Amino acid sequence: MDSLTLLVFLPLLGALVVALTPRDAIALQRGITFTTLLAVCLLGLKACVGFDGSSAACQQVVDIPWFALPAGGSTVPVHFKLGLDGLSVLMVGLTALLGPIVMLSTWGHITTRVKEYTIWLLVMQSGMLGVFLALDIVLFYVFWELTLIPLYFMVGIWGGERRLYATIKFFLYTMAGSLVMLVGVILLIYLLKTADIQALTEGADRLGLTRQTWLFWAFALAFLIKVPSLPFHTWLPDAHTEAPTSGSVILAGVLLKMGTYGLLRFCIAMFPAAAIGAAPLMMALGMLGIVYGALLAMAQYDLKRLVACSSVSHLGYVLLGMFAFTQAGVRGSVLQMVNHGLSTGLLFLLIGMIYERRHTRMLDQFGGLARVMPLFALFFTLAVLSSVGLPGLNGFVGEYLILLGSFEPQPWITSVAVTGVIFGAIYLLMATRKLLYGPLERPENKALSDINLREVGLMLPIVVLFFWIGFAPNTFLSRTDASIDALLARVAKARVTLAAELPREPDHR
Amino acid sequence: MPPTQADLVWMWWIPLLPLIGSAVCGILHLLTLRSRGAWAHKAGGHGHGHDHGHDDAGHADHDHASVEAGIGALAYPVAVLAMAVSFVLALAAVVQLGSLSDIAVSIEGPAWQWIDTGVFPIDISIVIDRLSAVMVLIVTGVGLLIHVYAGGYMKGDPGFAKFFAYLNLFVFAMLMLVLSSNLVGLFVGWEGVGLCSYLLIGFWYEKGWPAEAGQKAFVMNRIGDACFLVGSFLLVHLFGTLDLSDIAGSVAGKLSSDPGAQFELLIAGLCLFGGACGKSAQFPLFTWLPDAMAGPTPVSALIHAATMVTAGVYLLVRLNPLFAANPTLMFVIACVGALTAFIAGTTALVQRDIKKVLAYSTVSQLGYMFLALGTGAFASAIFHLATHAFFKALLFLGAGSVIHGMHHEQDMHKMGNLRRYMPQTFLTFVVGAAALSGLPLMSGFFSKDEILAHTFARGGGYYALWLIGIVTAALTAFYTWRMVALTFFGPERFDKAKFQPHESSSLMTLPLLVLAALAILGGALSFPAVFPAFLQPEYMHDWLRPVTEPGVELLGAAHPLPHSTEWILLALGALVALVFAHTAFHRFKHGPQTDLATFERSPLRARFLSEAWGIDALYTRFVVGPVRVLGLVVAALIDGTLIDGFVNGAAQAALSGGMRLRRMTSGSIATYGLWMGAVTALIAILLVWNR
Amino acid sequence: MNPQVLQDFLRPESLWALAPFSVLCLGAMLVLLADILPGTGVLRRPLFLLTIAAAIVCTLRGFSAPEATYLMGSFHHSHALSAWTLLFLLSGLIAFEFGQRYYREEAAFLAEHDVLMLTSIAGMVLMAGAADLLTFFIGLETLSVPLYTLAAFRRARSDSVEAGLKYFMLGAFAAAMFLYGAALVYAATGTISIEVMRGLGTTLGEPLALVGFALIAGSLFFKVSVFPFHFWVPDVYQGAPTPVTAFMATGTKAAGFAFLLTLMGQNAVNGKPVLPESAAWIVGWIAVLTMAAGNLGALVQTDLKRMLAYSGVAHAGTMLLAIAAGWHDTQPHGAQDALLYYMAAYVFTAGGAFGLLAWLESEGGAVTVESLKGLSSRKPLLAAAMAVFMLSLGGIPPLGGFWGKYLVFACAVRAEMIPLAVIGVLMSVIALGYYLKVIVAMYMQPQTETRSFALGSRWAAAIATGLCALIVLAIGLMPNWVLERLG
Amino acid sequence: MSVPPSHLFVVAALLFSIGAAGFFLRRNVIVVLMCIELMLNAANLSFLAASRMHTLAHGGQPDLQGPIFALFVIVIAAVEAAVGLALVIALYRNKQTVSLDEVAELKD
Repeated sequence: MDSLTLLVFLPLLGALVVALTPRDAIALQRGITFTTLLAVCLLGLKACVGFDGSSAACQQVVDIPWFALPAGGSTVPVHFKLGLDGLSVLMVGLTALLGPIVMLSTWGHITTRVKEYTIWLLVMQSGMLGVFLALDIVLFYVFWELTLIPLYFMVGIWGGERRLYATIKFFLYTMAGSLVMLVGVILLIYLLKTADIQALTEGADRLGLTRQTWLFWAFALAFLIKVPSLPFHTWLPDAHTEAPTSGSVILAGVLLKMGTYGLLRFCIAMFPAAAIGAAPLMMALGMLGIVYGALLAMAQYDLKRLVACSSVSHLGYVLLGMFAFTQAGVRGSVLQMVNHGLSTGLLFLLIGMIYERRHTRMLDQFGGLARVMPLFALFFTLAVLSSVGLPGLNGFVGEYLILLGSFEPQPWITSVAVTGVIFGAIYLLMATRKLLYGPLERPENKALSDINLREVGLMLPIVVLFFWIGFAPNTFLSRTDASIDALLARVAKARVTLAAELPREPDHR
Repeated sequence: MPPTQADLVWMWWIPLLPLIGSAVCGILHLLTLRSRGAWAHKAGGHGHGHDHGHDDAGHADHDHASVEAGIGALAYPVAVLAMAVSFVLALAAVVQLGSLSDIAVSIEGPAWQWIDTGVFPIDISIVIDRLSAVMVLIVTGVGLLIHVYAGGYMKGDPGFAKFFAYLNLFVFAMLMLVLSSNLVGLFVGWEGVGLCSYLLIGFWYEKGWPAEAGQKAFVMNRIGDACFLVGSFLLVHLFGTLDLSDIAGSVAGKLSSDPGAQFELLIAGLCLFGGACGKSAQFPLFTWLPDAMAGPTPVSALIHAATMVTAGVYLLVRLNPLFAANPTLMFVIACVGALTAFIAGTTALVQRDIKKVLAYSTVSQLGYMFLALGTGAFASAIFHLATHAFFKALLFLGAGSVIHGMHHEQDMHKMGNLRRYMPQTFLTFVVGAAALSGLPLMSGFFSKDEILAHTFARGGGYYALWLIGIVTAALTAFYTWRMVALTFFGPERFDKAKFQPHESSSLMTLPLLVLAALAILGGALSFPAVFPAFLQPEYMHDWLRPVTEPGVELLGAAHPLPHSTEWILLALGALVALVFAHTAFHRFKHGPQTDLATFERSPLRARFLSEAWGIDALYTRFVVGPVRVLGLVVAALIDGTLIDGFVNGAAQAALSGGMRLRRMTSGSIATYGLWMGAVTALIAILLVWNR
Repeated sequence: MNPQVLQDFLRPESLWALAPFSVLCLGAMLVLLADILPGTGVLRRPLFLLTIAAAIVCTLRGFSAPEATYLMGSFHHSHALSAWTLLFLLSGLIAFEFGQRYYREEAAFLAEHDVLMLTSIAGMVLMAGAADLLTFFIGLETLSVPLYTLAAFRRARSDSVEAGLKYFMLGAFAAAMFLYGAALVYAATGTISIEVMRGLGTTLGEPLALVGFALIAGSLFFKVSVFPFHFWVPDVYQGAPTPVTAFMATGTKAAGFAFLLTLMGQNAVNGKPVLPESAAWIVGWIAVLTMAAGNLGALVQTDLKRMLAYSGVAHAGTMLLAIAAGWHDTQPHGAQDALLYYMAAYVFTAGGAFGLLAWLESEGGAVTVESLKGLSSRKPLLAAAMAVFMLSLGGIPPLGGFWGKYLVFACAVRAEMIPLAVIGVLMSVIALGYYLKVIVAMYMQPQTETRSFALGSRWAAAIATGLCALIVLAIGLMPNWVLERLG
Repeated sequence: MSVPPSHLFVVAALLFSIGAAGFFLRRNVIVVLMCIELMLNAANLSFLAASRMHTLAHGGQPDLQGPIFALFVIVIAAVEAAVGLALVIALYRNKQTVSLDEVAELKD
């Protein structure tokens, strides 16, 4: 069984095994889950290391016929087709890496109904990997929706006090988008008589501009909601605030990236002509997201909600760079996806740790923790610095590339977006100060114990990556550039055809 | 023949050694943590009560965890060693540079392929030309001295190792800033020093306000950095490169090739100038610097006087053609400089906190440098930068020694007559004061005079600026000697019962002596043009010519002053300095009565001055407040009410729709039947209708 | 002509084609007999199962039989018919299994119950196979009359009786409408055979015919419970014995759609529908309205049976969309395949769901969202099964319901009815709203009320539940298992 | 001399309408059942009328589809009546009434 298939099915297998364990064999369940996720992590990293960045083609492809769908006169074969390319490789790596880390973090905060939780965690893992690996649009859609359910349960069962509202809001919000996308998928398959993503990408420019635009928006809606971009973001703060730590980490670390990844893989790659038309709007949305999210974050008192809002801001960068259609911009946003996953993920982990000790996240409850929890302070500061984009850490590389890349096409929008650099510093440093600095007054804070070895251990890989990406980003960029060049080539080609007045109607049917 | 990059690998050790040192110190600090946790619990009970966490800790567990203290103490030798070696290497590099025949050339180490943007690669490279040579020497040299000094000053602080980790990290960042050959690398250092400044200002975070000061500094710097970024993007857009020398070299060509670029160049210049204003505490972004005094004094000396705050000056000199290309821009810079100098000068007059005086004086001196830049006297700016680095570092360290000796008393009104207790400090401090106030033949005298002379030479609107400059010189002399008088003369205004002021250890006084020497002799770097040739007048100008040439050409050199005028200006400067120094000294040598009198006579004016013309208040009122409100509005109104209102409203609508439907399900067979019949009829009608 | 009919009937293929129907009728008689003859009462259950099994065997064999019309053109055997028949049988089987140990006081009349059920299934087969209006009518009544009685089977309970009466009254009214419509069509076209009608062309456009068709459509809409012919559904479903509800919700609906397909579900490729194209959008909008009515109605229900009833209405709307697409669909048998798949999934999902309710009711009292709270800790497997059914009804992949939804909306898209499709999918967001409500109750809320009895253990129900859940999952993961047996 | 089919259709239509109206308006179950019977007979009548019409159209060659249909309808009408009345009895057993107003307990 080849690695990618294994990658997707191993977690499910693990889930099955866990399901067979007795309800209260908590240690066993944790053990199984952790080992499974660790194995998946190693497999995934192996796949990414083995990935050859110099070619834009999909690699390590698995292709198994699945079934056939009727599509007007003929039937369209749907395949179980997985593969890695430059757009997905980093995401897969990130997802695989976060798996065991998240699992380790659950030791602290998941104490009830562990069995169910671990099962959902595993299902989630294979769902997410599937989304990034799928090369068949139907398969993609199946995985896409599959990822909804685990988080729905995670938030709904192990969440905070407003968890039901949050989880239902999250589910319906995202579902609304996904279903519109479903119509898009159906139409696309019907028009092009194939479900293979590569074939679709090749064929989609045979559609007329009008059709492309409609399809573009059908897909974009789903992805924008997932990202989440203004004005579809309101589900995120609620979901994050209520979710258990590990849920938040997965949500911030991977799930949101599914949106941006989708925009790249479908909206831009398949409908470049439409994308060109939408680009200014999208970049404006990104810019708005950056500023708006920051302002939002400034007004928060709940540390976790603050970070959640900052996600809106950070993903604004990704959106901005993606639709700049410049080398730097797109590379930057691909890298920024990883960066945000790491830094925000780490922030949520840390918030979880403090919450486990203190059972509150309200900033005014803290102060001076740096004195009793120096190690915690160290990691927290690192995470903050990485997400304010300090040179030498990962955040900077992504943000700089994005801004550099998007300045050329949209100087004004970008100039406004740059203010995000200021705002980011404002709210994150404010949080840091209120949490770590100042006099250590409250007795319950004086009693706090510093983070333990497990917690340090699970955060270490992330920190290492901070510096690695910060100092040698080419290790990662080089894996993506071939695919990105191909993508941009498609966009450029579309520009030319557009200039040469594309036929308004599709030439077939 | 110039050496190849390959045989210059060793140049990397100049920045890397401090980095390594920082890492080692950091690890040492982590090793001390174990006991520190315990210490925190022990001291936590009462520790935060004290004003200064550090020496309290020193007493708090003298017995306790001496082992860890030992480990921590290792940081000092490590850090100093790193600095020393990199200073030596820097010297070697500069010597090698000087030995090169062609004055235009620079020596460049091999580059580190950092980011591949797809369009052009961004490298981290180090290059030493004549400008960076000056900077490197200042950074490593003064830095070394301050490191030595800090060993004494920070003794017994629980964060001893951490302090040196930060300090070394700062030096690394600063070196990256001045050594990088391209804008990105420069920006890396630029942000790095900002970070270290943030960390070091907030070093005694338990006091609360240092942490806030640190945050303020970082954010204000970030405002500048945002401008910097936009500027750099514009430069990429204009020149397609980020290499500093390429940009500097191609401005003139760009102008001639397409005059349309004039505007974009102006904007780019403005943006970068904005960045410089943030970093170098120019009006209106200077308010963070006085607050930054919350950090330990060595930090104030190194970061907030000698090196980091001059980064802006360095940047403008580095890209001088870009600014020189537009006279208006130059005048704006000059004005900002003069204004800053004046405002800060006036503010320094009434400060009681000795470090605040020095802080505002720093701002004021930086103002001079920008004035110089604005007049196109780039070399003079660097000259003043150098001398200022010497005497201001000296003054800060002296002040530090005073504060140390006074057990962390910073209010000059509570000092007096300290010359009896700390003679060495006194002597060196006086030297520094003399240099700062520009008493004849001191370094400050020459550098300041040169600036004023150039301003005068520009003529036109610059006459006004010259006037402001000379007035500020007067102010400088006044507040400097006020400070000296209040601190070292007059009656003792502290309670001897509580403590005996004491001279600091030689670790601290030794650097003072060295710096004092520099402060006296620094002027030799560039004597006025009117001096005899064997003194190598205007040496700095000749040294920097390859760097400043293009800018000066673009702007057009000011017609040199006739010697007579030059002499007159010199004399005038000397006179002003002496007169005001004298007045101030005599007014304050008997104690602060005059101060108090002023405050009583016109409290409003005094407050206006002491709070730097109330600019901070304006920020709070018109920037900070509104932004915060905006955040709340966004969160509450737009997000909560508008968007979520719509979302939840949709859900509500669905529910109420369902409720309305309920009423239709009345349970009555007849009604159901009626529905069926009616709609069937409707269908029939529609079908017939559309046939 | 009698001998001719007989010969025609006795031809082996004709016998095979009609075998499922005949087997069911035979089975019904045997069960009745076993009930009358002394001491053979125990044979009731085996006989029933045997009949179903035999019928299934015949049906499976029927898959390979050629497509042809029998009984002088009044019964049309086709691949699809076998598929439909299979669904009817399974739906009956599921209902029967969940009915085990459900009826307490009516235990004495279980034989009647089974007989009625078998007859009703037979009626369904006839409906699905009907090639002319008369056969369909006979089928319709053979299906309905037993169901009226079944609905009122718990005759000691007023709600059951009310359900039966309501269903009967409106059913009879619908039947009358159908008959009168049929008469008008016959008057206008001179034939009652659908095949012939399709050949007529223009005469179908006559007002008389149109009015007739409208009446026929109305009666069918009643059977498949489409807005605003659906009001009876929640009431009757709630009042009727839950296993019967399961049967009604799945089997009857399937039968109705089967004939709707014969009437309108043809398409551009194989024979236009008998109704004019102008009907397409009328039907389409009715479909959308139905989804809206069903989902909004379900949203505000607390009684799970009513909620599922409304959700059934919504699903009928979705399926009607496929019918509406029939006029312009470019896929041969597009609507048919879609509906067959949809129904295949729906039979197990809704069947399972209603069945579970039947089981849970034995805790005492109606099943409400409130009573489900904390089920996951009380009965984890049960809750899991229910969750699977809910998610499948909500059309979440990889469960059977999803592909059904996919195929139906694909029909709409192919027929260029994209606006309707979009409205449709958005409707199913509302639907998720209340399906999730159930899961929330089961998994995310603590138990609040305790029922009078503990949940009785029922092997039949347990096995049926398990199988349903597994099948729902299986045909979700391997849709081809169903898809390949359709076209 | 014979009645032209069109007249029969009109009568049938009237019958159907009367039946429907009764179904909507009357409250007594028995009466409503009779109304349904009316509607069924309307159908029958039109079947026969139609068959007659077609017979005439085909020059006397009898069209038997209508009559056969009608026959079946008569049978099934009987069945429905039986079931209906049974249900009415059940209703009466439970509620001691045959008024439809009492049969509206199941509702939202």
